[in-house]
Amino acid sequence: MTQRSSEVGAGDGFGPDLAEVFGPSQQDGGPELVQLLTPEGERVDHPGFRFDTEERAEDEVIRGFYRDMVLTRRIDVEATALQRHGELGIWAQLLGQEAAQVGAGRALRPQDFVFPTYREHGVAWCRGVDPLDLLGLFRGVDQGGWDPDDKNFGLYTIVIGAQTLHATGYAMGMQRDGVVGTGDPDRDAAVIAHFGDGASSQGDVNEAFVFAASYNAPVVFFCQNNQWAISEPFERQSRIPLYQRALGFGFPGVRVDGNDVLATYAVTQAALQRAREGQGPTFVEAYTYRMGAHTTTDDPTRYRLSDDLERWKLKDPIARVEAYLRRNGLADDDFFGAVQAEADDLGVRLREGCRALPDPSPLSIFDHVYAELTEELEVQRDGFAAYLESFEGVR
Amino acid sequence: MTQRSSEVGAGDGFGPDLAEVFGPSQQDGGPELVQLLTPEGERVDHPGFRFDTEERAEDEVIRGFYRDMVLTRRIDVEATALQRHGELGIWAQLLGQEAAQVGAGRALRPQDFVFPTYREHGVAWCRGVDPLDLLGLFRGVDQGGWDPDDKNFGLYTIVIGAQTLHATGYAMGMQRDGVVGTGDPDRDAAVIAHFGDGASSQGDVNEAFVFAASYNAPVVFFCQNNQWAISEPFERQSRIPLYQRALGFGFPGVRVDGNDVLATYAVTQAALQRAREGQGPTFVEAYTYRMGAHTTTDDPTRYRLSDDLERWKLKDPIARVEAYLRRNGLADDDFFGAVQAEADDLGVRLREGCRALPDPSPLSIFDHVYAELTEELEVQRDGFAAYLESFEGVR
Amino acid sequence: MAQTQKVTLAKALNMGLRKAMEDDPKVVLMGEDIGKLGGVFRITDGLQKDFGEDRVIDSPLAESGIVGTAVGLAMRGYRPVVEIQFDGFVYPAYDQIVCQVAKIQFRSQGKLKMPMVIRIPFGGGIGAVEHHSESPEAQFAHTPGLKVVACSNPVDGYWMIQQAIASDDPVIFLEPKRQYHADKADLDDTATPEPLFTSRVVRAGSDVTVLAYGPTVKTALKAAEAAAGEGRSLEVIDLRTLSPLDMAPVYESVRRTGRVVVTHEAHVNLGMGAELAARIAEECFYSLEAPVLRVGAFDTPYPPSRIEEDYLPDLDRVLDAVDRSMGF
Amino acid sequence: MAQTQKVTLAKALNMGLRKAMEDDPKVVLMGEDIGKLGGVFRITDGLQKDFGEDRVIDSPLAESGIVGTAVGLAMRGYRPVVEIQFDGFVYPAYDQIVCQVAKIQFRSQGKLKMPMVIRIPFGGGIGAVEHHSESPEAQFAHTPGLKVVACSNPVDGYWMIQQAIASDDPVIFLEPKRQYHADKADLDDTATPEPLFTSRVVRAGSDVTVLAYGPTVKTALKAAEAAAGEGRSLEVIDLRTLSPLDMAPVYESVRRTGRVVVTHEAHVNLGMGAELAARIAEECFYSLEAPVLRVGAFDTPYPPSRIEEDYLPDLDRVLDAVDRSMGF
Ligand SMILES: Cc1ncc(C[n+]2csc(CCOP(=O)(O)OP(=O)(O)O)c2C)c(N)n1
Ligand SMILES: Cc1ncc(C[n+]2csc(CCOP(=O)(O)OP(=O)(O)O)c2C)c(N)n1
Ligand SMILES: [Mg+2]
Ligand SMILES: [Mg+2]
Repeated sequence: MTQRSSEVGAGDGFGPDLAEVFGPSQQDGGPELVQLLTPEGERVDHPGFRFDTEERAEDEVIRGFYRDMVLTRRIDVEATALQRHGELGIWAQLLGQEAAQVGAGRALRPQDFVFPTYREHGVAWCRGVDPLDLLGLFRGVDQGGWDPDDKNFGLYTIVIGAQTLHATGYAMGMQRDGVVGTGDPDRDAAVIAHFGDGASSQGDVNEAFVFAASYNAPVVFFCQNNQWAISEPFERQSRIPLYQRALGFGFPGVRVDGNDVLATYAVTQAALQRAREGQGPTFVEAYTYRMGAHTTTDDPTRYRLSDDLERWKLKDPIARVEAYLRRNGLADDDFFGAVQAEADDLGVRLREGCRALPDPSPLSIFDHVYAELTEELEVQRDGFAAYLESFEGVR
Repeated sequence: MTQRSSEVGAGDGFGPDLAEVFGPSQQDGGPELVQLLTPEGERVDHPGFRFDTEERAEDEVIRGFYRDMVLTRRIDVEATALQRHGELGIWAQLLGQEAAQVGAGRALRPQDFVFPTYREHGVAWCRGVDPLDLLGLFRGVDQGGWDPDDKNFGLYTIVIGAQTLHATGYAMGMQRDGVVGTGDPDRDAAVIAHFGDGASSQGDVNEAFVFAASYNAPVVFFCQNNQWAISEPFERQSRIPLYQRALGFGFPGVRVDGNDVLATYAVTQAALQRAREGQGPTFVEAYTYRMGAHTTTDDPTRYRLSDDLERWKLKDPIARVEAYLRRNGLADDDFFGAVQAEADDLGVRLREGCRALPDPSPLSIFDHVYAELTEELEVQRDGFAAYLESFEGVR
Repeated sequence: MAQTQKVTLAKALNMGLRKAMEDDPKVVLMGEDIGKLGGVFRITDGLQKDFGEDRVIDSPLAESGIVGTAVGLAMRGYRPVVEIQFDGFVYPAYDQIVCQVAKIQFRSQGKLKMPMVIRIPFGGGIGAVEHHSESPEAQFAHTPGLKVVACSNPVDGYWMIQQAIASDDPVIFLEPKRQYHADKADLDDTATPEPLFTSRVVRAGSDVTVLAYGPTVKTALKAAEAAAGEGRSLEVIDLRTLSPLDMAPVYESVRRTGRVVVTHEAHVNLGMGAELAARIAEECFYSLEAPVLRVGAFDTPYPPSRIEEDYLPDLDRVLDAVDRSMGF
Repeated sequence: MAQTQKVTLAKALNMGLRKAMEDDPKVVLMGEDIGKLGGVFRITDGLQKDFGEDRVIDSPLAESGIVGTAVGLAMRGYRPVVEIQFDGFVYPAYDQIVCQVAKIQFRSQGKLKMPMVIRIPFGGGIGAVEHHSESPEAQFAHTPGLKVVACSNPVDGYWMIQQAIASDDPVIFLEPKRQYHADKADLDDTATPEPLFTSRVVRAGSDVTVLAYGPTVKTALKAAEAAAGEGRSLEVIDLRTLSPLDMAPVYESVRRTGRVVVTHEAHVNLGMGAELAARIAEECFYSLEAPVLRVGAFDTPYPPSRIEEDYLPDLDRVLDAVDRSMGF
């Protein structure tokens, strides 16, 4: 009953065949996918982007990426296990998205600011957020324990897309602070806004594009297209590659292999640099795959085929860096062993730390609703305190 | 402080220079503007679109357009005057947008459905809505007096952009009713959604694009870019031509000379036909100019230069059709005189009819809040009736 | 022949939706993940398989888009049933709901109907993260043109969802999510249900009237049970309909008891309890032995889940209010 | 040296905004048409000219975008003052307001502040078309984390807008649009204003307490004048703050009068009057001679403007309620 046309833009008066302009959306990300490291671990060139570690030694940087990804994955694995053991209420897994997040996270300068979703554990890691602070939210002891201004990493945002507007406004603030386009690399700053393929459908996200374009705000819209919004495949949200959305708003978009940490790093770095220089917003679509469930309460077997998953396993973001490092003799067993040991230590720390996270006090309900407690709330708090006391010794 | 880059898309890794792909946005609408009748009244060809009146005699149709536009303008002039005389609370003028509206309105088939803004007086005229019914809303005696299902013309919508989603949903209903892509010209139907350049920034409008693309809904998004959203110039909403927005959502967009009734008709007709055939949504940007104030309470001298206005006067949508008809001997003074007389009659009818529009009864406040009056409201109504009665003879 | 089976609220709603879809081909469901997945709470489980993608529509991730296109479908003669995934995600659709859905009948002088149901799993107690435990009912009940109902048990769930879909008015349909899988009840699908917009005494009593709806009905019933042990007789009314309110059984009860406690999970300030208190005081002024007391969430945002049970009204806080009421 | 001048509410707000911008360079204004045009009501007239486009920001036409980017600006240390063009257009921003603006301090345990003011011209009586005459205050007052105030006169307008901007909490700032150009008052800009979150007795009386805010303060004062002619003494309180409520002066008054009428333009059902009635009944139970009576708009959508004066509370309906109160 619902018709679908095979072609978009028939080559009639409605302009060139869009499929020709944009290229087809292909299962493997299409020809437009920027890649610098193949799934087999081979370096390849790209005419538009190159892997530029600035002053730092390249091998060292790549080993660092490897370590970041392994530790990030370990955080994810531990948290998933902690949820299974009832220590967390829920957990949003990032399995498979490590390269997209570490590539993006490491492209940031200290003065840049990040607006995450609820799944940016790898970016949080790169920003120095203690993973235990991430667990607090999912355990239900707080709603984000870190100080956003300390880490330049905002709180997790659960309402889909809301943070893209905050990011744009924050970037407008940077413009007003005079930290954009000054030419001073330690001063010029940009914002990165994370969101998913599903989020691209939200009004807020598209309004963020409008505002960012209108004010030429220094913000990078970094979309991890992990092919799924819970049970809905990417095709429900868009029939053409997502990065092309940006073109309709008047700023550039690019699709990068989100399982390739080098390419993600390179593209994000270039996009952030554009922003810092005052050239305005960019859309980066990191083409990747959610290897796990949406969250620990989700059951993907209800809606997707395991074939897909198997195909994506061959593109594992960590395996390809390991292959590259080994093949080129850039890291030895000692290195890999050390990273493994570090991951194990982290695992222990998370398991123990999570269980030790204190529950908030019931009376903390009344804290920080306002800058100062109102009289109204003081009455409610005092009444509740008295009520709680009345049970002392009783229950 | 706020930086602007002169170029969008630097031709680096972020793909081709967007300005090259899209062409520059030019004051006169740019080279992409579809035009079939010049401001001087000369017919010109366009490779993508031609003026096709189907079975009807072309001259007759064009004379009809002329009549529609003159009468539409008269409605507007009379309503503006009625507001000045205190007979209307406010009026949203369409001066200058007659061709865009009559072109779009006449491209419709009876079974198509229209979702207007608050300014679609010309489309309403084409759908056979009594102009007096339009006045009711602005006089404050009702909120839209016509029957949408009778005229296939929805009620005016004031919340910017909301109707674009209704249009998309209605089009999804048509798909489910099996009246799309059947090949039967009397059966296949489409929806047209009107909105302005300002509205293009609203989340709802962009969500409508997402839904229409996702479901391939038979809807034409018809945007009258009249260069202004109250006091804000078009450039505040978008830095590239608006029709290009559609490309980012995966369906075609086209910019047509909205002061050229032939071109607007041709483009809208083709877009509607695509929709009826099941080829999905199209975006039509009718490039035009709001010659008057935003509404009768607005004062455009506070924010725009008269130069612009003077330039656009030369592109008057009615004058160019008159020039064409006269130059080619397709209409004589009798014709023009008759249209003028008809307009005068209409003016009289509107003036008299408007003053005679009855005020609603106070108790009508309680009508149609729900399909049936609830007990709660019955009590409020009865109480109010008694209260009103208590004043009888008193005031 | 009565067909009785034991079902959860989740199952009852699923059965009710199925029945409504069988009865009327114009009923279509829309929402995020309601198709293959059957919704995150599985309320629409199996319906897409049986009724197809055109009637059980997985939508793009945009709530305003969902409700806005549902408005268009309704204008075209359909009866859309929208699922909002969690209470906290209804707000992007708020504009479409209060400015469009609520007003279209009025605006069109009844020429257009708006037979839409917006299903919202609401309330807390499931250990969820932020935005997943809200109680937004008062905001909708404050909006003329909408009707608002809340079911509290499987039997009501089965009937009320069908009645809401059959209604020509837009109905905000609130489902107490923590009850979805909590208890089973005997459902006789040949019974005749009570009308949708009615309240009901669910436990008779004589000392204090306790008003509740949705998730707090169970709390109120437990409180009544506990109070009975102390020789105190609570009458519990399940309001079921929040707009319009069905005050007749409430007034009748209050005139007998003279004391009222209202309990809901929403914030006390400007919650349903405020309206009930105002109406009861006006109508039963001389019968009241004590002011109407309200037991709800504190006037703070929903806290982290580890302390949500402190935040939400519970049996003890209801009994505490009963004590205070008796103290007047 | 006292500088007294006669100003309208519109002018007073304009002066207050200017003063706030002069005092603190972090104050930025955002909204539709607030720049060159000075806003459709001219409240920001001349400010863009004097403070530049970076501080008086004409925004794209998208309310969620305006409030959402204002959130980001606030996070970066700015103090955004947002103008919503008309009450009925605040709803596209509702999600950002109730889920983000209201909750960010709480969510971040006070690490982030949210010093934002959202200015909303509200109420009816100006003969406008649909969506231009709404009174959405109860919905915001129901939302913890927001503060809500309403000014009723030029002098308050001047001070309250500055105080709201200086507040570290987000403030919904309601401006009675039909008062913008209605009356002039003497403004002494060297005076010391009362604190923002306080209510005030604006006319002393002894028989009935009338509670009002925003546009109905004038109505209440007129009613008091008329009642005085009939020998009845009304005490009028301008609530000024709707969240938090400042109940002390209200309770003090009610304990003296024993009778209360609340009047607002919002729907009665779940309007501010409901909350006031509930609190007053609880606190002043033994002082009340009559139930709190509410005079507001009927529980229907806002009607066509030709009958808006029938719809809105007026002097006669307030007096009618006073009569009914005295009749108890
Ligand atoms: C406004 C809103 N609607 C619905 C949800 C429920 N929800 C949480 S995650 C999710 C899917 C998001 O998909 P995507 O944007 O692709 O991000 P991903 O989870 O794949 O990282 C949904 C629907 C929500 N959090 N917010
Ligand atoms: C949601 C919303 N916000 C603000 C307004 C106030 N308003 C009415 S018309 C208008 C400008 C609309 O501009 P555009 O979309 O270009 O249409 P035009 O008036 O030029 O036809 C604005 C801001 C509104 N009606 N709805
Ligand atoms: Mg995704
Ligand atoms: Mg415009």
